[in-house]
Amino acid sequence: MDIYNVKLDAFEGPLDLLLHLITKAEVDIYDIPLAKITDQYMNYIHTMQILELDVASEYLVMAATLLAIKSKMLLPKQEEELFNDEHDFVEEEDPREELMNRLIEYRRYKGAAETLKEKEKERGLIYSRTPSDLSPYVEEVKQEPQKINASIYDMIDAFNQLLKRKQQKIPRKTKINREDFPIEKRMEEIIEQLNQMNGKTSFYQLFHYQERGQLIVTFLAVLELMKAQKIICKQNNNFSDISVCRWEEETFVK
Amino acid sequence: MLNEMEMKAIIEGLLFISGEEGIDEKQIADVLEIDIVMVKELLSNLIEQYRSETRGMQIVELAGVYQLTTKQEHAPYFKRLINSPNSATLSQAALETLAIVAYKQPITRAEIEEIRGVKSERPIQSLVSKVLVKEVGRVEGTGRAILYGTTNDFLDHFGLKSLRELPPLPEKEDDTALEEADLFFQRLQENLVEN
Amino acid sequence: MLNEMEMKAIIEGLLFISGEEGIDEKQIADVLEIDIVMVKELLSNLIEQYRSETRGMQIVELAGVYQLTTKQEHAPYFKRLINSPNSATLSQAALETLAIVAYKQPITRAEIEEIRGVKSERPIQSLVSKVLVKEVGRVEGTGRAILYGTTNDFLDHFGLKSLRELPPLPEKEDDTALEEADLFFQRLQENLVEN
Repeated sequence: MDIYNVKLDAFEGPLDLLLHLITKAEVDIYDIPLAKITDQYMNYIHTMQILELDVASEYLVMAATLLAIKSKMLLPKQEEELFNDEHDFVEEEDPREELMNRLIEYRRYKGAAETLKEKEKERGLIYSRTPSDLSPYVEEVKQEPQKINASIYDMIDAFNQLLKRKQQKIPRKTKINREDFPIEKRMEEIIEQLNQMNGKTSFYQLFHYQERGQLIVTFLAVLELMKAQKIICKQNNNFSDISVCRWEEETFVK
Repeated sequence: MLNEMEMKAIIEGLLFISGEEGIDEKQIADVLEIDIVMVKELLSNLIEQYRSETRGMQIVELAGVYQLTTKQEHAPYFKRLINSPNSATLSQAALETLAIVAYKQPITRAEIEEIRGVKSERPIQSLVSKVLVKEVGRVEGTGRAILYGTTNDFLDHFGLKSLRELPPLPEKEDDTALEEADLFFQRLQENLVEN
Repeated sequence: MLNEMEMKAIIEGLLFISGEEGIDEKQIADVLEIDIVMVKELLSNLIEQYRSETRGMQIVELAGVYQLTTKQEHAPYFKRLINSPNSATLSQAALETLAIVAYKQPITRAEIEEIRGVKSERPIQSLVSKVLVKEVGRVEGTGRAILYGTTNDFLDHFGLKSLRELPPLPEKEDDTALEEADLFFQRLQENLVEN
């Protein structure tokens, strides 16, 4: 297979990657075709290594686990049945069960994270104001130490609010620059650029912007588009230029 | 004695000066020297009034306190003037970690990592530094691992009144069937032992 | 095109989020994409409306900048709020100032004000009167500005044995994503150059 599907940091760990592979293959999480999924998983790890990305140890542990389960499932059933004859009631344990349970559990929280993200977005649409400085109303007579209703976290919290406030100061015109270059817009531009170039362009050509911030936005836009399966990145061999293509069925037929 | 109109005006002023810190019913009651029932009534009255008029602000309940905020539908206009407060939204790693903490608190780092399947020190640190998560205690015994829980800022960040308002965690699907089978077996065994 | 009611609501929201800095006619005109004459009319209309109703806030104009503020006559209630045993006795301003003093001591008032971006005489006084902060020395040279530091009462109150036990301060922003992107770029470019 000479198409390397560059996914990079689009995954939050081995469980996330496995879930992605399972969803993409449209298979039942309760009956995972382990040979197929393991192959795809190994292929991904391989790609990461080709791109010289650090493959976190968790990914390698999972690779080992998958291979172990795969080999266990290949064990001839009949031999086992011979021994199990007298224990008819003992149900054969599926070697995939533990992994399956972890995936299901992880999927629940991933779902919850999605919901939180939605809520975060909605909340981001309403603005409040910095509390007024109430100190003019403090009566400055008390000299005795007194009981104070504040913990150290309240103090840190207050400092945090200060940082936030500084970040969202009303901009003096020039500050708007960053807003002019949102990821969504860049994603559209990339698709547009691909359409103009018959669906294929060089990865490097996407980065004709000079400024660091713009480079990063472009890079993040490419990641987002790959995650959304709008584009695919191909690299024919190590260190050769990566080409970026529109995600189309024929991409795979070739 | 103040009349209702005046009391509502003072509540409005209190909401205004409290800004994003918000103010709770008890504080309002103390300031106006009236009882909580009355505060509740005045507040819901004021909230209704804000709703029925074409206003630039609304009163919302967040993290157990009342806050005066702008309206969602006006966001496009404010975006032209101010950097969005939540423009620095949370990373996927932070969101996953936060979801686990929110539903399973109090919880240790090791337990979070078991569910996510990856090291989670960085997202936890980032959540702590954003005051969305905090240390709420220690596990007893050796090691005394830190237990994490969510903060009031967490509720505010996601527009929640309280933890009870968290949307239900997605179901494990077929779980009910399994549980029922388990329950059946358990009963069966109990019966067998009894006899 | 927005109608007058809606435009006034948006102006109200703009005044609200602009806080103490206020907002000028030009900024409002830019946001609503209308001319200054119209802005002036809408503003005087809104000011009149605020005046005629019993409200907790008023709109004041100072040198062409409009600001939403509380009313003078409500000051006694704000005093009660801050002195009520139930409310967080330390205001946001005081807590911020305390955090800055705790982590950056010894520090002068001017340095605190530079970090906070606002005058801080009052919160410092309030902290001194609560014996959480005290004068710990003077800057050498002309002016001999007062240096502030925290007191033993401060440690007692927050349950700290020493200043070294203060938890780490929140970071400015989560730069992880950016850092990772940078790293990726660096590698990519190294690879491309090699060939």
